Amino acid sequence: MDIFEILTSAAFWAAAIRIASPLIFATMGELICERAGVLNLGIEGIMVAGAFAGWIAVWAGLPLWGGVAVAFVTGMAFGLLHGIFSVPFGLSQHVVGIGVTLLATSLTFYTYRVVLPEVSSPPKITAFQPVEIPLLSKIPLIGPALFNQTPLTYAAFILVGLVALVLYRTPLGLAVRAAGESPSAVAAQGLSVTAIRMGAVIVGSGFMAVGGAFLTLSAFDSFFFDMVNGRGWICIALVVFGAWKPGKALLGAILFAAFDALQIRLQQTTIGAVVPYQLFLMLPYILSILALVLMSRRAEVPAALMVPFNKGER
Amino acid sequence: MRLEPIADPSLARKLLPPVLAIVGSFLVASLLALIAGGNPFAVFGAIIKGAVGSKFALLETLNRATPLIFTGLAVAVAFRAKLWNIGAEAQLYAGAVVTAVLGTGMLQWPAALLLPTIAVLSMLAGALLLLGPALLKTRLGVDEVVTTLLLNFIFLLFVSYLLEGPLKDPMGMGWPKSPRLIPEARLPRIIDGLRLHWGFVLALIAAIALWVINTRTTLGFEMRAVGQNAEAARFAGMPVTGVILKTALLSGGLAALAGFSEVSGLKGSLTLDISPGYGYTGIVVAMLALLHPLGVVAAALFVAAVFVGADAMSRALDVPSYLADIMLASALLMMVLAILLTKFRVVRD
Amino acid sequence: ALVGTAPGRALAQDAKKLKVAGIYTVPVEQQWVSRIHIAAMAAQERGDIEYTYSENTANADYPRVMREYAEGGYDLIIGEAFAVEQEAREVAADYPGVAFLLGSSFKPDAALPNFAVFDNYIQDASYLSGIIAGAMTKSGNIGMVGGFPIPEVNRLMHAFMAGAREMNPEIKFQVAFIGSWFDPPKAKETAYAMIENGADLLYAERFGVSDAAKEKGILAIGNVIDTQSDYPDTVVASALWHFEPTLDHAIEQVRAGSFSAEDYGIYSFMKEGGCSLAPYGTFEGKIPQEALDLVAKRSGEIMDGSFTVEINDAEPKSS
Amino acid sequence: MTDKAQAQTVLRLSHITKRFGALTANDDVSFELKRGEVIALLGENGAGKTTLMNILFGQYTADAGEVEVFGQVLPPGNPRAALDAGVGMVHQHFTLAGNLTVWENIVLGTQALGALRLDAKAARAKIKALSTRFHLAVDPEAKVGRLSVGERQRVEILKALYREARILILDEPTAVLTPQESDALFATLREAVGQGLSVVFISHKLHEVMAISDRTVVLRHGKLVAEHATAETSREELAALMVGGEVSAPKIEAMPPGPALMRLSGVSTRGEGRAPGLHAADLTLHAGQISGLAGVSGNGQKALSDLISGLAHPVAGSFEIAGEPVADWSPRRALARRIGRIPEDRHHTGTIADFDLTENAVLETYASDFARHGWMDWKGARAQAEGLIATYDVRCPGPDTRIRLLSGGNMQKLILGRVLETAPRIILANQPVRGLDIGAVNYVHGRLAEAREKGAAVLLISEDLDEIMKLSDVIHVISEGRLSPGFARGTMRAEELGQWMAGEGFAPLTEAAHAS
Ligand SMILES: Nc1ncnc2c1ncn2[C@@H]1O[C@H](COP(=O)(O)OP(=O)(O)OP(=O)(O)O)[C@@H](O)[C@H]1O
Ligand SMILES: Nc1ncnc2c1ncn2[C@@H]1O[C@H](COP(=O)(O)OP(=O)(O)OP(=O)(O)O)[C@@H](O)[C@H]1O
Ligand SMILES: [Mg+2]
Ligand SMILES: [Mg+2]
Repeated sequence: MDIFEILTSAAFWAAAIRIASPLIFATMGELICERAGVLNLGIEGIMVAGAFAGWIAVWAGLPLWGGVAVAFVTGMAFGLLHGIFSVPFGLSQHVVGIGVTLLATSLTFYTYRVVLPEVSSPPKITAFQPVEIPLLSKIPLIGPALFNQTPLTYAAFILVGLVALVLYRTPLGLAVRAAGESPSAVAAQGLSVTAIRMGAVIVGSGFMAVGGAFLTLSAFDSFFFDMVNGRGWICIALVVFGAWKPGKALLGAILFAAFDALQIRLQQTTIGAVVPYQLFLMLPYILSILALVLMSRRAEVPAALMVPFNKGER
Repeated sequence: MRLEPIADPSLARKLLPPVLAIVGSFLVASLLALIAGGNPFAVFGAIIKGAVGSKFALLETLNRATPLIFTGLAVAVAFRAKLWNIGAEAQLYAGAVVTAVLGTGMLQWPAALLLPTIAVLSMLAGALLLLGPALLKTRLGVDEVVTTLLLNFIFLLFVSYLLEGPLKDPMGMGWPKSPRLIPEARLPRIIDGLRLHWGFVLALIAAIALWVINTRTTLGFEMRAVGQNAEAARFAGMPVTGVILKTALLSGGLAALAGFSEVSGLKGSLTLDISPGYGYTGIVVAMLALLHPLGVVAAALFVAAVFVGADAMSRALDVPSYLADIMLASALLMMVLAILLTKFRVVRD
Repeated sequence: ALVGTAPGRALAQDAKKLKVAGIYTVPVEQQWVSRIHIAAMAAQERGDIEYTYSENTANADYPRVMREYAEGGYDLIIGEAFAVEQEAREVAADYPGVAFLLGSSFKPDAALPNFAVFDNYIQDASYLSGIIAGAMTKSGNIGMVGGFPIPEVNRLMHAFMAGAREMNPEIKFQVAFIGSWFDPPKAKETAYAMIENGADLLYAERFGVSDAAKEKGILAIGNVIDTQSDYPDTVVASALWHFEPTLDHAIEQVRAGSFSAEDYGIYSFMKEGGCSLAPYGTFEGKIPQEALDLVAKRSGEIMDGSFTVEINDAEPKSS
Repeated sequence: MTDKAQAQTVLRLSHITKRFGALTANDDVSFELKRGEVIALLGENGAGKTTLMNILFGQYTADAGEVEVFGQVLPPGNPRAALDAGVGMVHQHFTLAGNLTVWENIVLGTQALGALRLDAKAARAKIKALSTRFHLAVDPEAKVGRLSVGERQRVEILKALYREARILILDEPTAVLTPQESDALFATLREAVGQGLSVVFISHKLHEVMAISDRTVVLRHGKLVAEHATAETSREELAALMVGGEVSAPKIEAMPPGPALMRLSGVSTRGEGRAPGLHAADLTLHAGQISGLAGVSGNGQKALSDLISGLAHPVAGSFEIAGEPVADWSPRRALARRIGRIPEDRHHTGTIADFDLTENAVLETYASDFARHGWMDWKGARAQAEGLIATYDVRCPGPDTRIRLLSGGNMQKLILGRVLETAPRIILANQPVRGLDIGAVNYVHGRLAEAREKGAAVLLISEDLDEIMKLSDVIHVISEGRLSPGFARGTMRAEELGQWMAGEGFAPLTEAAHAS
């Protein structure tokens, strides 16, 4: 296959959408946190915890959507922890985030080992299966790419719309954006910056965990250590890439995933035989940086990102 | 609630919160050990024994602290100038690569000449790696958190390529690792038979040097000014772009020294896993130290002791070794909070 | 509730039992390590040894953990020295009373008698599984998804490819590495891409590959572990590694006080029972006789030494 | 409101005391505000005005005392309750989110957070209606970050009006406004007060206080020291009450101008966003002269001060200092050419908030005077700071104090000292007394006059026409980046200058100049 053939095949785009799905959830989660002014570096660990919690819940007998809910709640719990440290106490968001990642990851692994001490291959569950949407899936190219995915992928796309809607069309969204922009303006209008930021971090972390759960409930059907494999960090980049806007971030996620799907396929082409495979694996990262450089001038960073707010101080 | 600075913290105020933080993380570890069927009362003793209980344990703690001091300093110097360098991991590997390239026979010089040369060129490599993101930041306003973060992935893949390609040890039986360093390129050990090497001393020197730079030189003054308020610094006639670039060079160079020290002092060859995330842990170390170079040494020792101690504890109690990371994470979180509470009081209103 | 015990803890101290510690750089779910872990658990079950382990140990920590176990009175330490070769040997030198049996690409050193090496030399079984694959593929297009191109992976891929080519010299191979040991979703995506590109049989070096094969209704060949029970209609055959001969030999030697700087690599050979082709199970009767005959012939030759599978540790490439 | 007497008092502060550590910022302060009344709250920098208002608004919690609004005691520390009770506050430092639009800033927090829809349409309509009714012209769709300070001030007031505030607190609302904008604000206020609004107004500008307020309340060191009906007092009396003694403005004696130290001819610079650049500007600064630059803010003052400070470069025309053309221009070169600069924004440009006084004192001179081969001479720097503190009467605990903790006046004195200590030949003083109390204003003016007498050329940029007319030997007016000719002291009346400020008298701008 040559590149043109790859890029015009529905299977390729279907793969891109699948690869993008967990990133979309987690990117939306991170975006919510950052819009409220909190950089959440706990994302990688929260995804791990979500992947595990969702899977183990289903393994223990819950339905799949129950697993998603458990993942969400698990993410919220770590979000609460992150929030307590980073919002009212205003501690360094770098440290808190890295601490939460370390804690969530190790706690997950520990729990896994305590719950399943003797298995050499983790048990499997029955994961979400692709659901073909009638009519829509018949559209050439787009149909099979977009409308023959698992329900969790559809949920990811719906979430983007929902996040955009809440951020731009509701009083709550306005408050979240303002909290990341000028906490003092929020406080002066009688709202609690602490409550808004805590809420954003908790809910955002919930979505990160669902992104992790996508890996065990949709992309795959069991849990492995290290399976999140840096996807959380990518989402941090995607938020910046998306200029803190849900729609653009969605595009970014799909673009990144498309590069990933492309590199997988290029490894099999004639180029693949001569170019070291590492170069292919690098491709999505390199192109992300390039894209970032191209659009750097335009992005408007939330002005109060990483700036703690303490009422007592001026 | 709201935080109020305490004008004159008492001794108890300064000591109690950190002590409580340590006790708290011991409690967390004990509870988890209990859940996994271990003896919770043995936790404390096992950690202390594992971290500082013997000459071996103590030196291992120092050993693990060594790269953390370097990366901690690298992050501290950058963060002070508000250059958010999340890429110490890649810069560490840059230093490691240079050490592996030059130290495996390319330069057949006596140690007294070879080691400093490798160290300096390693620093240069790390510095150059951060220079890119720094230039993108100053010239085009590209967010360096993202560029340095992504460069970690890219550079690690590059190292992987080197180790499976040009840098691969022909005698390595196909394993992706570099050839062994020649003896002249090895940092000698401080005590024969124990892994602690002169890299640790170099780290201490680096910390003191950075402290001197920060407090006594114009560059230190400028880096701080640019970090606190770049607009005022520019107005006052400081070369802001130049200062950011110098900071990047210093930061990348320090992180690269970690790679140099690990390869030349500890491992003797380059592999893809010489760092289990020292670059990222460096961020924690730096923040725990409130970006103070000497504090970095203390924070690195603390982090190393907690990890080494807890890791040994997990084996002594025969509970899953992931407990070590849990203990480290909870100790970190509680300690940053404790440090805050030594200076602020929580007021309800 | 979180209940359960880590292996080994519940056992009473028995002075006669060997104390064995495993140190692994990955979790014990990883295929390669799982074979060691299972063998050690079995030995413990039998009552031969008392076994404990540290998993996911970073290479930076590896020598320290070795020392801790050595100080802790363990008799035999097993694990992987690949990335810490030199330091591991230094530790062994410091603890001459402890036996070290570590995965290594290098040869043992007579000057270091307590340091023996092994590796998963299961190219024999891989070769045989390749023969089956060559017979089962219709499109003549086989996809192979690997983690990293390290010798342990490469040599098996090459043996597999050689076996398949013996059946059908025209076969085309697609090879890709995902740069991770544990990313089943990514392995699965890579496998999908290969299927899109015409593969109708996959060499499942990583978790996730067989899942793609199952979903797309094509076949897979297993590696190191037997996963047919999970994929009864997908996994035709598997090249299995058995660590038991290696471990049992070591236990015996330590017991006898005659542990020496041996190369245990051969204990992974088919001749020693270190590897085998898994039973065809659900595919019994579905494999062309021609292939079964060739497998039988080659097995016999391997066992009597008249045929040797080439060991090629170079990175395989797509053809 | 059945009881008529009760209805008259809309706000009552009783025995408010607030301490910050050892300092008592408010000491048993009580007063009342009646419906439709404007109270001016006066006091030196740091007297406790803002603190008192923050307590009233619920942002700080008082240590003692209570706040009563419309007869109801407000729960302490709860801005929401204050807002709901009808209190609106325009903070001394704006509380606006720059990246949000005007209407978003205004409706923020007015709808329940659980509400499903942001009612943008109704909000815009209401804002439109309010803008027309109170003559507060702003574009609801504009991003606040792009607005001028005057426009932002209007947004702040709209925020309060939008919530139907019946009590409005204005903390130094005119500190950053041009006289025109201030007049517009007062017009709005009168309008609103006529409709029943009650106002607490904080200002250091006594003429405004006299013009707008019904009553004056004076704080000194946190204590209420006087309360007067405005009609029964005078500017002089109020000034004396504030500082606790007599105040006197410096006298500017006529003196012959010296040689030209800086000359711009036909200089143009690039604009920045909405701020215009200079268009073919001619300006000569003479030794021993104060040249005043009058103009409505946003007309190129920033372009001129950036040029002189070294932050901007000319793109056309000739720029000479002491007869030599300027090349390779930068802040450092400006300093080397002995140009002293007092920046417009002392908080963000002039100082580094978390640096101590020593560090701030040597910010511009550390490299040349307090370092050798890259090594800092901290002893020398500290001595310098101590000297400045003593000479320029900077009130502070000592040179190790973080400058953030100083009042604006004292911060300004340090900057002034830092500038004057280098004996500059040219002094750029951009809004040097913004936000300062009368005592501090007179002090700064006196020092500038002194520098002039010693032969420095001073360029005074201010939006306060009174200040310009009082101090300047020559006055230029700036409008859309164009400079008027210099008018000698006493040759122009305020009204005439006002016409120039409105853009009359200038040659029309070419299209090209507009576009650039
Ligand atoms: N957050 C705070 N923490 C500690 N002390 C404070 C704080 N805010 C104000 N103060 C103290 O209270 C005093 C009064 O400050 P305030 O801001 O009320 O003065 P002000 O009258 O508004 O001055 P200005 O005219 O300069 O605005 C200050 O001198 C200061 O020492
Ligand atoms: N965090 C703080 N701690 C202690 N005192 C403070 C703090 N913040 C402000 N102050 C005090 O509050 C007073 C007023 O501060 P503010 O920033 O309002 O100064 P200002 O004189 O009004 O300056 P400007 O008019 O230039 O804004 C100052 O006297 C200062 O000492
Ligand atoms: Mg004030
Ligand atoms: Mg003020």
